[in-house]
Amino acid sequence: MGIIPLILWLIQDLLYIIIFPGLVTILVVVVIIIWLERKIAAKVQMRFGPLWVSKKIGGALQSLADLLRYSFQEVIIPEKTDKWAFILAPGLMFAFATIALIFIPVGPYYSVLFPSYYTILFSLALIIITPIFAITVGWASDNKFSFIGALREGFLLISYEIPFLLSVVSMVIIFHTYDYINAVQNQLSFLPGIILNPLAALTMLIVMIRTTGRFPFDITEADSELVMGLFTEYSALFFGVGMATPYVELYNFSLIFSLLFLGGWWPFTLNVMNPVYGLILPGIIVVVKAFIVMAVLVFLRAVYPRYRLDQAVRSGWSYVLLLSILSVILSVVEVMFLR
Amino acid sequence: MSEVRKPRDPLTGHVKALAKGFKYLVEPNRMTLDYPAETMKLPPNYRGFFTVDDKKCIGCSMCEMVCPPEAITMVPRIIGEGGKTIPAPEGEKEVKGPKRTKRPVVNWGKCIFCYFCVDVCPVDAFIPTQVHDLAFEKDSEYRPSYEDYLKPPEEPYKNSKKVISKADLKRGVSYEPAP
Amino acid sequence: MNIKDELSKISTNLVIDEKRANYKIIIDEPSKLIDVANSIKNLGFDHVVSVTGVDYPDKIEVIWHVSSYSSEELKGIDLAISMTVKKPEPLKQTDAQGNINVNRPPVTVPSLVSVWPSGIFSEREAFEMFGIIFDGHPDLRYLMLPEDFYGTWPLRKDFTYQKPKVFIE
Amino acid sequence: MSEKVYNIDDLQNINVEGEKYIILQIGPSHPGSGHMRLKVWLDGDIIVKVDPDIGFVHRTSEWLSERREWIKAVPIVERIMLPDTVHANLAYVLTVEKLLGIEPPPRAQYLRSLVAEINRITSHLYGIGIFGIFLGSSTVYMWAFGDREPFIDLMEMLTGARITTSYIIPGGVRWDLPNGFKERAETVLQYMERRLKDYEDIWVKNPVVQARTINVGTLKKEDAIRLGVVGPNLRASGVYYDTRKHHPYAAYSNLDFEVPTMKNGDSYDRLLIRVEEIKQSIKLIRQILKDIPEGKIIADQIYNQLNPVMKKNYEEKKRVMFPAFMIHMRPPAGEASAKVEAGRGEIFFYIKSTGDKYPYRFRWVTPSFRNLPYFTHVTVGHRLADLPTIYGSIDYFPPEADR
Repeated sequence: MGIIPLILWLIQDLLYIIIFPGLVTILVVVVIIIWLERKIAAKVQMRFGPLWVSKKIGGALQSLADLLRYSFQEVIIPEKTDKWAFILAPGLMFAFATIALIFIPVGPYYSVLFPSYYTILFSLALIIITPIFAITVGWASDNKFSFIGALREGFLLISYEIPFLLSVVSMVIIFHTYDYINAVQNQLSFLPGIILNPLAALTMLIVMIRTTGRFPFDITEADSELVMGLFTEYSALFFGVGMATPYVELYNFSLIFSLLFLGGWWPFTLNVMNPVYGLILPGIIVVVKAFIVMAVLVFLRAVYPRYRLDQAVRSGWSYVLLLSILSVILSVVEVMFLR
Repeated sequence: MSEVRKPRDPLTGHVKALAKGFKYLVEPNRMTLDYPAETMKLPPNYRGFFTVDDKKCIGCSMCEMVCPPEAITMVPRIIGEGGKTIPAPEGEKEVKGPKRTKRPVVNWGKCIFCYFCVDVCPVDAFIPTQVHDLAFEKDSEYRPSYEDYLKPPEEPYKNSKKVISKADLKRGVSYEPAP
Repeated sequence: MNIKDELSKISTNLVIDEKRANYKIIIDEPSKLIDVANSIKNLGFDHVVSVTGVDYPDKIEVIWHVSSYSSEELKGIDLAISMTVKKPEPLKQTDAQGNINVNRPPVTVPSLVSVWPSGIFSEREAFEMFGIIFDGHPDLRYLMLPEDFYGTWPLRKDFTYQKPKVFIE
Repeated sequence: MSEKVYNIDDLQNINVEGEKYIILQIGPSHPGSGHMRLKVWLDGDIIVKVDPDIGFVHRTSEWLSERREWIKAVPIVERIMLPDTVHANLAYVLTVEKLLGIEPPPRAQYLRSLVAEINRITSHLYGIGIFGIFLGSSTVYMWAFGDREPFIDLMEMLTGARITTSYIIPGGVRWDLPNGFKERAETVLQYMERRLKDYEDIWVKNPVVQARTINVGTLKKEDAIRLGVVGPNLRASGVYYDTRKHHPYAAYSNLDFEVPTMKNGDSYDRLLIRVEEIKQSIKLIRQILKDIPEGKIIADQIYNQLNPVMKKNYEEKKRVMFPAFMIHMRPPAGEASAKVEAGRGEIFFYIKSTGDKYPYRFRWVTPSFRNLPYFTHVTVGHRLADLPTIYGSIDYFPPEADR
């Protein structure tokens, strides 16, 4: 390999990390989704929502201004915390949520750092690691409210993880692949996943609401009893990162949902290996679908109060688990009869 | 009267709640005022900052006596640097003595706008205004001198759109441009 | 049920204000208080509205205002149970700096929490404001004031408010 | 859920020492506490004991009022009960009127009831909104506070102030109905009736709300009576008691209204009863505006003391100014008590006069103070997440309890 291709290769990888699935995209997505959430809630609640930062575009830069504020705030690390865990945990939480994005393709010719036929598995593994750091955050803070928040996170994590995995497994059974791109191509040739297995789609939606802490499952951060839940002791950029992580997770989940259930880049089916037709056009379609899913989920904030912990855990072990098992059975039946 | 409690079945409940939320999402019912780009023109009996009519006031101290937070103090009727008592209003004879030399001054840091002083005044000498949103930069501005107190309060946000509130069947309160 | 007769049976010291449907029972002997209260409760007065004191130069009057939720006839009636206790003489002490500290001892009356549990918070309030120790109260602590107010009894008439000496503007 | 402890003696004897329990200090600077502190002993997720520590906003209203002229207590009692100003004002003035022996004219009585009912609606909406934010529903919070606005506008139109109206004075009221008030009130009432249906869909019958509130924080009828709780909370437990019916004041003896009661006494009933009372208040306001008699709005004893300038103002602007009597009021020696049904419950006033220019003893008890037993008794045995539910459902307002 000559020196020039090596440099190009490195530049391409850097672009991946920084721009496309990477940090810049994440920042834009988080800024937009927070703005969208606040605007949707404001519309239902008879008010304006964020307005005064960049009034001409409806206050869209408000979240950016908040980020700047977090960046310049004083970092306070309480004395009794476990310092390394306290500092590292929010960053790792954010990092794993972001790295998972690398394995989620948005186009038929999307190549990642590690090309693989097991992208579904990789992304799921990384997504599932994230809540462990949430528990670390609660443990490291040495605060009773954070501690209770972490316990709640643990309870919910255990009770909603199995339904989540089962709902994905049922789609894997139908598509007979561990690769998102193959799964999408399967759907393009037949039917979108939400029609093939609506039970799995419903399970996935509920799990998405729960894992990303949207209402009515905003239990770990229930501010009327737990102040700020896990992030009670945090300040400045650490808090900002912690606050942004659920939105990154939300983006991950929405991408997975649109790939597995909404037909990915359907109706775009042109199969050409070209940056525009292979990546940008399908990418736009997938991201738009993901944003619609996110908008639906953040809209729930305007309708629901939150459930209690025991109610959420109970429904997780009963209804949602049942639903996911049924979805697996449905998949098996479909595969037996359709193929 | 007692109502038997019927919990709504969950499916209908969720659907109705979501539908109602969605209805307000596509058909917003905005009630807030874009303050300070729009400001209210308040009704004439609104209790805002007030000042005193120097010609009418007889210096009887009733307002000082009734003031619940003790915000009103009677001061000598003095205006200007030299500390001279200002001349009597036009067409009246200068009267020496306490009767015409005391005047009320309100400490805005204490005033609660109950208007007991305005109502107790036997000659109706207070001039109420509808200005209510003033901010003071300095602590001393809360306690104006008599000369400063006589100036009517300046309305902030002069360039803002003046609106009046109106009861509305659809939105509860609607804001219309003031006449 | 004629409420006037029933009440006069319980106590002879009955002050009646017919116009406002207000009744007041004056108790002269502290030992009788709980018995009277019990018989009033049996009439149907089931909760305490307020417990308070009134401070006089030489005595303190403790008043329980009771009312009824359960009896239809008594719902519109206010009944006050009043008991007066003599205040002990205040003790004056001079400390090392030469300041005179007035030690005003509290007075003691029987508590009616065992009869009407609804008075539990009101009695705590009367304790901290007037220095009335309710004998038999299960949880007689300060309710609103900080503990370092002990002994000042703010609602007694001889309480003087001392401004903090250091004042920072 | 473990067995609930209702006996005060048992409650005091629970041994809460040792490492078994987590002690949470909820408040005073906590989003779910208000200006108070709740010391909570937790066994796992179950509440074992709650000790309410109130007094963080104790404003010594009794002390202040005993050292001021009689009229000056009006703004003081108003500022204690900010969502409920008219009722505090009314209760105090009723007591002073009993001491003075003044009876206000019928039109003033009706105006008092009118403002009181408008205020009751705003108070209940305030309570529903706070309950909403305690359960995490920001929509209901915004809606309820937004829907207070038309009613506060009505108060502003009538009294010249939005919250702290100081509208009721001994002998009558300070302003008469302005022009166009009746039409505006009717529009607002129709709007509110329509909005109550929206509330029903998104809040009252929302399955999540029902799951959170039904059978949570139940206070049985006999316990409610024993603990002496007041207001809508009492009626939610099934006790038929309303000061407006049993100690009629203002124009309530002439008005026709129902007192809704519920059966179960749980948080959901306490939510429903507030909605029901808003409906009753709407009915009452319509009735008052229809029946309101013509006439003076101030008692003759006060009117005769007005000087010519004031009388001119009264005729032209329908505005009652204060004669010097208001400052130098010295009610004859004696004592009086009065009760008023405020939005959160019953206000009780006991005032002793010695014929001096200050009240000798000024005692008042606010509804929130009498609802304190909810914290010590009803929360025990519930989960931590139920504490905000119970707190929100009893519509507790810390500054009001502290006075």
